Amino acid sequence: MGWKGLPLISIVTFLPVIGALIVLFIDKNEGKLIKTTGIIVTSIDFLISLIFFFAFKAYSPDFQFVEKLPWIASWGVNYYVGIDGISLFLVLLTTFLTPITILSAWKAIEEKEKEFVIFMLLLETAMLGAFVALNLVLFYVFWELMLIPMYFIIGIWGGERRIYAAVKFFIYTAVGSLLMLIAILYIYYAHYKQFGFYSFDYEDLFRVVFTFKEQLLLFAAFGLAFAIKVPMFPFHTWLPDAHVEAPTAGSVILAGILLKMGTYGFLRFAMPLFPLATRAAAPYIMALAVVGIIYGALVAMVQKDVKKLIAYSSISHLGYVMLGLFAFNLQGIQGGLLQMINHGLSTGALFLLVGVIYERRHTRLISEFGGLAKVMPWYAAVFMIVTLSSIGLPGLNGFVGEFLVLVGAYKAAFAEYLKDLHVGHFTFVVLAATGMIWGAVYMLWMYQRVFFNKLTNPKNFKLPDLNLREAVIFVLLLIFIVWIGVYPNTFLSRTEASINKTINRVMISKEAYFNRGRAMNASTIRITEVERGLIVEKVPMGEGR
Amino acid sequence: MLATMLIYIFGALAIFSGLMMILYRNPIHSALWFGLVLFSLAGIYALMQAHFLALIQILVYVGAITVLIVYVIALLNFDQRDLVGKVTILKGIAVIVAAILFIELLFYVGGLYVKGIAPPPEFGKAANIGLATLTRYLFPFEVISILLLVAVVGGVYIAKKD
Amino acid sequence: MPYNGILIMAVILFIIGITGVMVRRNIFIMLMSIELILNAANLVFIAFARAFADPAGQVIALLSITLAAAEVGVGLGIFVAIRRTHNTVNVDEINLLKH
Amino acid sequence: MNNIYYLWLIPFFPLVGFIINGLFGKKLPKPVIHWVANVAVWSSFTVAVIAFFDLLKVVPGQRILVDPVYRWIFTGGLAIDIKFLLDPLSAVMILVVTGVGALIHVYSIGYMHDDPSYYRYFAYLNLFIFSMSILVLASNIVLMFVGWEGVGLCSYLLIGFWFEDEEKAYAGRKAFITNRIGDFGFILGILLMLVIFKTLDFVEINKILIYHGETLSVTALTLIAIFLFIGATGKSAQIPLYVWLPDAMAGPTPVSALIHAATMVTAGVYMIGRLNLLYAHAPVAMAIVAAVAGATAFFAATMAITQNDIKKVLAYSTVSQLGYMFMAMGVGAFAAGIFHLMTHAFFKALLFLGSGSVIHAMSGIQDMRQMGGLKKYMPVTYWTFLTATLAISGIPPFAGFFSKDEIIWSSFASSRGGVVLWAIGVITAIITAFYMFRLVYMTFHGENRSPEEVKHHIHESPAVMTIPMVILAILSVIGGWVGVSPVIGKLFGVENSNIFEEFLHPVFAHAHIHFHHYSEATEWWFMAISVGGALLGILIAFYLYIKRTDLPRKIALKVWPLYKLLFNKYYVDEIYYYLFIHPIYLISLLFLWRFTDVYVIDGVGVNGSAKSVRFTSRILKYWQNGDAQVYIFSFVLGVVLVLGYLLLA
Repeated sequence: MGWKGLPLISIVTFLPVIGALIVLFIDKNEGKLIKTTGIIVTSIDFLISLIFFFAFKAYSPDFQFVEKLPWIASWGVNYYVGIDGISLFLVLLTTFLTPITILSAWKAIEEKEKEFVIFMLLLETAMLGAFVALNLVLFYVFWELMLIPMYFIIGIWGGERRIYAAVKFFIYTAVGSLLMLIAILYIYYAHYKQFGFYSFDYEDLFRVVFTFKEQLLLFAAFGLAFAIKVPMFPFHTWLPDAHVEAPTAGSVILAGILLKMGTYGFLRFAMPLFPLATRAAAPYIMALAVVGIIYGALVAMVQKDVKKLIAYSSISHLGYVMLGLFAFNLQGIQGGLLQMINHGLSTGALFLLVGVIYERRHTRLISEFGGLAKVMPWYAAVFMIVTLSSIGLPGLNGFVGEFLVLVGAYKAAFAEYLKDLHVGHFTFVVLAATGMIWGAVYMLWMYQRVFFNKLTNPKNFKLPDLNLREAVIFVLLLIFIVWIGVYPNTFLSRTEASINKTINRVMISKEAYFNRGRAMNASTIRITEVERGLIVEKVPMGEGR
Repeated sequence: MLATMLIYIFGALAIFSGLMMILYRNPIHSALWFGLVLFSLAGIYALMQAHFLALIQILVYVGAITVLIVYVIALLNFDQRDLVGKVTILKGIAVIVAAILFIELLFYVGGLYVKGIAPPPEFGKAANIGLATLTRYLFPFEVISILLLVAVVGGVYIAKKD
Repeated sequence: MPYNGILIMAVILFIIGITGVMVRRNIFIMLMSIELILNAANLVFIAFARAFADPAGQVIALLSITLAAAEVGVGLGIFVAIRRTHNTVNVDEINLLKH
Repeated sequence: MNNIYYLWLIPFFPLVGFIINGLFGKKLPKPVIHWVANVAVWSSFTVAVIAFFDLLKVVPGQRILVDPVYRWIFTGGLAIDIKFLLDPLSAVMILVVTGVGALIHVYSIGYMHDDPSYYRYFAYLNLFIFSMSILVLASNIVLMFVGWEGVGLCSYLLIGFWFEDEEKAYAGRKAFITNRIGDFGFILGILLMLVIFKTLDFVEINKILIYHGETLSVTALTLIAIFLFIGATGKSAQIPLYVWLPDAMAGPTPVSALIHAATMVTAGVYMIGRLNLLYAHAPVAMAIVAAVAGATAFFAATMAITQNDIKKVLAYSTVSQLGYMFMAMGVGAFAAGIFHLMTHAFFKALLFLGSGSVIHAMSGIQDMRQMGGLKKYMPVTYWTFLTATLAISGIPPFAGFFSKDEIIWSSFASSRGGVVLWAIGVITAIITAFYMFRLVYMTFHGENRSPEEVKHHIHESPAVMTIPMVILAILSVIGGWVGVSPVIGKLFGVENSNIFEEFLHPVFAHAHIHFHHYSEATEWWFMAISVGGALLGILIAFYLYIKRTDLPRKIALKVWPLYKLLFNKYYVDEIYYYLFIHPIYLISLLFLWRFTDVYVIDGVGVNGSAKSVRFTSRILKYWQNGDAQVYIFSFVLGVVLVLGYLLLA
């Protein structure tokens, strides 16, 4: 039960909600006080979540700090939360980025600060909940809960076309998740048919056996919901609009964490639950990922608006993540997972940087800037380091992730690494590797047009350089960017065990998958009852399929 | 044999006058044709051993309802001209759809063969019907009476000139 | 006894009634066509009451006649009210429902 | 394989220098800045020298010293760790890098004296030495790649140092992206290597190749070699990825001296030297290397003939000399390649520094047509420049002769070389001699064509610039005597005179490239031909640019199309632009973004579905128009449809 008896995950997840309550009582026009409480609450949350990092047993692949309480017992819906190697760093990324985002919005958000801080806190709870939930209903609740605050953040504090962008973002994701809900229910009944009792828990549902056709459909349903969130190539058009119209704080959280929900969903739910379908779909998804990489990069190259450029670049980066995940080997998935964190840091930092000049010049058009390096040297230096990290310069975080993904995808192209399936193809890796070139092209071209060239625009002459608040934010981010680049083992060692467990689940052979189902039925019903100690109304067990 | 012959005659008469009813411009004329339809139906009822009902049909339907309609038409004395209106395509389609419906219903009705059994002698008599309505079908009988009450009050209230 | 003959006649009457309702623009004709439909139904009731020697058919026919009476009563009341407010009996102009 | 524990200091000192200058440079006074930078580089040079002597103490056979620092990436089977390796090859390289680097640091004090962002220059220069030493000392290919990209970054920063000028910033970006295209090939090579060898450490790879090299598929090895060579063409400016080097002259001259002459561009040659066993097992790849190298040497030389910008001429000559080094590598004369690399580092750095001091004196003018007769004003620069020119043209006592002749001879003698390569080598030698002396005559001899206001304050560069040039001049003379080929050695009664090759032999021992043995007479004859060619080149240059200065214009007019072609560098830049850059830009702008993203996915897909919903609702509106008869009609229609379905199904 939690950590040394303390329900740590619940504390970390629901502390922001308590913070939101506190903020409720503060007077509306006490802007400074509201934001400071917001920052304090989220920083405490981050410090507590550091306990996860230190107390995490790297060698054990199972879920740790587990908490399980019956919520709606008769339906099998439990408050069942836990952290393993995969979700550990995503939780830390969330608790780390949120205080920084609120701090960065210190001057940017002037009106309705109270609502803003409350939405940010609710958003953090929803995100943390989604990462730690191990009961599908709990996951779905947090998954939908996430959309609401984000919708308001984009809708209220956004740019000109914010309503259109917010609505598009909301509907796009909601449609996707409806399919997922149907799939969840289907699994739920399949579980009941096979095991005789109702349950939404991840471990139980994982034992259900589906025919290949069922798996394909279910995988497609889950996959669509997550693909929209990732975003994968054809479903990505909401991202540029949402990013351009969202306020700086909104797009940092959106890029930093919300996008990871999709890839996390694939890794946690879609892949292990439907192994045969995942392996069958892998080449197509890898192809889509590679298309995403190149498409994102090329389209980013021609953008006039810096934020849209960064939005398209994150499509390219997440293409790498998906390529890594669907390589089904340790290097690939670890690379994908690490790339998720890297993308959170470097793209989050990029959006904060754009926020800085947006606060000063209230425009995001590249043509408006030029020769800023002369006027804002420190800002230019930070921007250069973050740009290098995002195009994957060795020694910084981007390279480690990209290299591992390429290694993983490469090994996936050689049959001897995958027992019965030739997943990826040699050309995927070659095309993905060109991503390195495109990355350099569009980022450096943008960097040159914004920072180098002559200082012509008179408005840029007296732009103030980074102030203390902004400097603190970027120093924090740069520490992690360099740390992952120079010593990534702190992250890789902790994620290895759980990723191996997921790989074994995904790479299970056809025979093992099907006869595992039969052997399971007979004995399962007795063990689970005792083991879970729940009041389970005894339903006559149907014959196992 | 005579009975079947008569039934067919009355049937044809009913159908003919029904057609005339919907084709005539003047509502009064179509009301009269409506009366004729009811008469021919009453005839068929009589042949069907439903003597009481035949009587009721003539008394209530023809005597009261048709007369009432004619009376109200006369009361409102609207002029015919404004009714001419163009025949819209929708009306045309409506006729075709009705024809299709007719053909479909024929499929259901066409093949039916019912061999009736001879009913007891005073089957259709008023006493027999009265006995049935007040014993087995008492409940519907009461419901209909309430309905009548409501209809009467409603009719008066709507038509009242306040 | 030519029961299916009677049935066919009832169907024909039914179709005439429906066409009347759909085609004619005069509300009175529509009312009478509805009555025609009711009578077609009555005919079938009575035919089968005779066929199965079960008085139920005739009872229902009786009730449906009373129903028809009630309906005409209310219907004519409405027509009078419409005549007063809309000064027309043409169903095309009576379209308050149109927004 | 014994350990050495202070090797990591070599990259560490410049890193410290970079951090100090980078973070606090803005506030530090100028002397402190260049002292910090110089101390950093000179201390790493001394550590390199100490390490070199430590290496010499070890028995020649096992001269591999390893300094493991920590484990960088460790996932399942893949373990990449930060480990530095010192063997004869990397010892030579690190000495060249830190040595020439230190001299250029000293030189830069004078050259960049009155530059506003002084601290930024020295910070980047230190960062460059840091990444170059990582590249050279790396013990596995990924760490080498870290240095590889780090060096690319520094060249980007230094070329675009004066970033206000758009065209200089563009040159920096062009360099980085062309390098990046090369690195794309490099990464694919690394991946294939990982899959084939299961390890990335050079020592293990060599062990695998030595003991069961035959079991590995030759095609895979060739593929790795070719991919890595693509990386090398990007970094060392060979065809087709050489276009960035001439534009890289936009950077300050000491930068061109250090990066684009001595160290960075030689990274590709070093990489092939480091993986010589791999290349030995892939003869096809070596043939490609030799062919590309030959072509590059020849074309670059021809392009250098017509250039008027002093630094551009030197840039093309660097590309051509690199072609020589790769030619040596391609034919299997690894030691000769590295030897030429070393000597080239000395005299090419000197040439650049010399041109730097000329430009410094002429306050920024780089066009040779506005120079002339500077001999009187700048004697030291002139004499050092002359020694370097003699060295590069391959005149006997100077270093260039020994290294270049060795390459030309081995390209003929090696089993993988051939007469064609030899012929290209000789012709290029002639052209090199010609354009180098053309440069000398146009800048230092003849009457002074420089504009008035510049003329009267041309002066000799300060001591801080000339001393490094003198040292380099000495090196570019005695540098050659280290690797005198045995034939000449015997003349002077010295037994195995090629010490350099002896020193490097253990590294290249297992390559087993067969060299045909020819009598000494033939060797003498070939030497005579190459020296004769060089003298011929000098004579032609003398005749055209001293005796009859009007002739060059007449000749140019006569062969105008050829001249124009050469002057515009075969229009290679323009071809690249219209073949790759512009179409990609247009495709992504018009097709990818405007069409697919905005129109197709957004327009049709997302907003399309929204519009279609609105469109259908507008149609249905007419259905609901309050006309009772329409309702009845739809009712009946419904009944009809249902019955129809029931009947038909």
